[in-house]
Amino acid sequence: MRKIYLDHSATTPVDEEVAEIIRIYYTEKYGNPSSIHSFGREAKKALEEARLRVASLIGAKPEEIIFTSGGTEADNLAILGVAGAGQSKGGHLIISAIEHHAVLETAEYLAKMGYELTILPVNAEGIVELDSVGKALRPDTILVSVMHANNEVGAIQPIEEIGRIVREHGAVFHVDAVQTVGKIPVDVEKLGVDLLTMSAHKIYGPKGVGALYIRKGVRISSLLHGGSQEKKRRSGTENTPGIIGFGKACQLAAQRMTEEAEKLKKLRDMLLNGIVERIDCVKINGPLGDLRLPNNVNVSINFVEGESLLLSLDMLGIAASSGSACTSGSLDPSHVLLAMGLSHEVAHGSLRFSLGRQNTVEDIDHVLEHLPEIVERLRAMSPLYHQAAKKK
Amino acid sequence: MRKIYLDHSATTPVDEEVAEIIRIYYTEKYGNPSSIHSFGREAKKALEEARLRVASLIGAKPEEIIFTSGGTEADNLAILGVAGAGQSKGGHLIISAIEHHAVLETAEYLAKMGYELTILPVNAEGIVELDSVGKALRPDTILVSVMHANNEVGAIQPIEEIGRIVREHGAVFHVDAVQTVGKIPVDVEKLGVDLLTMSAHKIYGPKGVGALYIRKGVRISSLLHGGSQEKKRRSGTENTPGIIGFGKACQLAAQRMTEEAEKLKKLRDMLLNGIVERIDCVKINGPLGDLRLPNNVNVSINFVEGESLLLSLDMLGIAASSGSACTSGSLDPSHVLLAMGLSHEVAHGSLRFSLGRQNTVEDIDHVLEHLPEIVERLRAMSPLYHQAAKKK
Amino acid sequence: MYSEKVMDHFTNPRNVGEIADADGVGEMGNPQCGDIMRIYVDIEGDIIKDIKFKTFGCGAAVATSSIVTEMVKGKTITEALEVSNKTVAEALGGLPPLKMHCSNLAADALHAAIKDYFAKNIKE
Amino acid sequence: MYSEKVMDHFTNPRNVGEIADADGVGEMGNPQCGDIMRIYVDIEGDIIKDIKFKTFGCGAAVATSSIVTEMVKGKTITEALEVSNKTVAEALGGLPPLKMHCSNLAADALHAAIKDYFAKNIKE
Ligand SMILES: Cc1ncc(COP(=O)(O)O)c(C=O)c1O
Ligand SMILES: Cc1ncc(COP(=O)(O)O)c(C=O)c1O
Repeated sequence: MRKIYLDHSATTPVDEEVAEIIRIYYTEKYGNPSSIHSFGREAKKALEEARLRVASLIGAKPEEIIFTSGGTEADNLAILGVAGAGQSKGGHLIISAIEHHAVLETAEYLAKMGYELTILPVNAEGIVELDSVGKALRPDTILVSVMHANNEVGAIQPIEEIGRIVREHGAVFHVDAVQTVGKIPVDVEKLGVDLLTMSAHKIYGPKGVGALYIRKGVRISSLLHGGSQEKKRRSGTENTPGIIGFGKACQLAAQRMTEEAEKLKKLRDMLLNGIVERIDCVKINGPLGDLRLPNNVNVSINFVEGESLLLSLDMLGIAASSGSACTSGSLDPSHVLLAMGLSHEVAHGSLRFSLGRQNTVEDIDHVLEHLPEIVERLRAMSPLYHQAAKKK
Repeated sequence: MRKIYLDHSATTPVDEEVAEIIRIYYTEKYGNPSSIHSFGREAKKALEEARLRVASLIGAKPEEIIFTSGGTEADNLAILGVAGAGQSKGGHLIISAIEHHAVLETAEYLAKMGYELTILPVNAEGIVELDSVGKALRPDTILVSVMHANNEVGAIQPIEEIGRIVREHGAVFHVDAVQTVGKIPVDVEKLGVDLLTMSAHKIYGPKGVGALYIRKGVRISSLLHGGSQEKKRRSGTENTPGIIGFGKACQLAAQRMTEEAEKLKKLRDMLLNGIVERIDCVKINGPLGDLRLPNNVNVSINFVEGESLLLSLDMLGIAASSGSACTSGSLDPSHVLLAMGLSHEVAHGSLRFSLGRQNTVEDIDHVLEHLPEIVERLRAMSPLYHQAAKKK
Repeated sequence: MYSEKVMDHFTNPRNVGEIADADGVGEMGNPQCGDIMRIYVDIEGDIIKDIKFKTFGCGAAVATSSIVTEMVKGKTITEALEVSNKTVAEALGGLPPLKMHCSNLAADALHAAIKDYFAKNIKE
Repeated sequence: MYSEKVMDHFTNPRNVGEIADADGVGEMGNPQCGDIMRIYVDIEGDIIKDIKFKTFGCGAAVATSSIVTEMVKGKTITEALEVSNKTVAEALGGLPPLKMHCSNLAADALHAAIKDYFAKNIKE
């Protein structure tokens, strides 16, 4: 069966070039970068080249990059690290309502430990409104964390403007840029951020590798104690092959970004428009145009449930994701969709297609050909649809 | 130049079979195991198979294994996790003096936070003495952490006996088995441990992957917050390719262990005896025979400094490591050698060769052929040697 | 994730639909939590002559609804009342742990339908 | 890690050895911290006629000892006193940061040797 992968925001295939370089550092150039012999020095050198490549993609200096085991660890390190570096055990944190769980739950953990937490609302398009930031800031605010673009609905946030407000106040500004790095331009200077999270496996790099950008001068305490790797800020034998793969993936992303974004935007809009044209009672979630990630499509298909949609698509070889509770392991549907004001019922019927490098017009046509029949079949089975039809 | 890698305790090359399986899960079966579509389910299935393989190697149940980003994270998770799960912010911890930095510095971090810490001494062979454990235990002792075998001098600890004492007391017993898993039999039931640390890259698996065994019923708080991976005990998108590679590496280790250990012991003793025969004023560090890791050789070569030895060996293509301060990034030489009673001066001149799967008799011969001339050259340059010769 | 049996019932659900003027109708769940099952029964004597369902929900919700109709169609009311969420899950070859308590409501919906039938009959 | 120049001086150190009855001997470091450098000088007038060293220590320790002997051999005492640990490191094309303050003691040892020469001469 033909398989169409449309879940690139969950994870991406590793680029063949990246995979090959990783293989070499696994089996041939396998030294521990802390070792002083030639194997170690070879690994160390490649590690530092990778750091440069990662830094370049976001306009940072290499010494401002710390490698981690992924976006989740980088988010945890940013938030727990700022809290841990503070003088007092307490203070005020601000995050947005649509943060990834890695930020949300870490902030909630600190709230349980005695920190105060303000959660910024978003508008119906999933965008943080600037005046809410100014209002939320307090003299004891130590950290503001707002993601660059949301992973579910693709809403790009006004980071530069928020950065300006936060900088004036003096709090540390953290941005989870897992979904934007490599997809749209990210420049830490322009954005005015202090800490920025990246993850390799969202940009055709390996899983289990990420990075935290830490602006020179920003103090954070470390999460992992032990060896003195990463200038004592992140202990543990470096995952050199993974990091080198991440570096390569960043390099490739830099080269391909503009062209790829153009292509993806066309496919994205084809799919968005196609769904709306072919299926009734559909709502597009998130903004349109340039405020939307080039690769994100998110719709709520009323009267049907997300997991059923996914399973049906999967049987046709189409891989997507949903904000349905059934796919999140919790009882509530996506906190992002709820924050945008969707009802539980509508949120349960949401569907995300996230496009990637390999996708083609044929892929989109295939989805558009089959999605309507799937929806029709599920709606025919749905007690809600019948009621709605009757009401009309 | 012929290269001889004798630093397998620092890291190992990834087995070709392991590397190939990792490549497949990077580029073809790249789904996120949390996704419900076929890509995700395929990854999830392989992930659980890997868990079974890892568990089997140490006699655990698969649900008792949590995957981490390496041995360092597993050590941190064990120690911070037990502390975090405790009711009170405080209590007493016991570790041995020869623990890896990942245990040592984490315990020291807790000591700074208000916990009390007892550090168990070791004897001249680097072995923890049983009566010291009983004496150190207190009513408020929450955790005892003793490594299975030391990474520098290869001393295998009486874990089973210590386990019995700790179990009677009721404290949680953590064992860092990074250097023993896959090299000598490790069985969590027989050893009577509650928590056990493993690392993939020491057994021909990938860097950046490890595991913590958590006996059913033992409560630990988590380090990373976020997604609900690993039953909420370790958040972050799973490094499926790495974990699957780790599983494969465990399977291969289980198959090869006995035969390999026999071979390595022979090479080890050849090298140990050869050094002692060919060079004067040499001290073997750590125990001999079955109390020593099959692949560990550690000697102090008086009147010369470790880094100089390493550099000289490296110029001949031989990769080894040293307990010299110069190679540790700190001013003091190995805390392990100092704990065994070596003087700073002698500790600085220590050399570790850690053997591995690929090593041959020819490799050992090569080292034995060249090491004496290196030592001679450095001693001729050393002000200490001259003095010592004069004293004689 | 799901057993083959679940996937079979999800893909080819048996007895989907409504019964106009059914003898009994039962509903369980609510759209908030993402699952609603509605079961329609026609009863003759103490035999379930016809049964149909409509479900909004995940794969497990659809499959449990489908199999429960198959399990009780033509059976007595007593037999139908013996069917529990647990036996439904077993008949499907098991359900993922998470689904056991959130989407496994079909037996409850069936019982509600039978209760509805009794309630109507007692009124008449 | 180390520059080529460091490795060259480590591999082929210049002026290794002792001078019997040297005019001045200077020692820096101690075995505890892993580095000892001893420098021997013979001085004629204000010229360093001969210089030798013995070093226990890491690559940087050996290389700094070696190059410092090369830098001052045949030079005046004044010139020798102008050599600092910093200029030694520069002459080697730089040292890793950690080594800058722990193994870079050769100029100090040289100065100690010159001091020793003065001390002996004043006594005489
Ligand atoms: C916005 C965002 N932040 C953080 C993460 C976590 O990154 P990782 O999967 O590398 O742990 C993800 C992806 O899961 C994400 O989309
Ligand atoms: C005994 C011991 N514990 C822990 C570690 C840390 O493991 P990792 O390198 O996977 O972080 C090592 C190796 O560095 C080790 O030898």
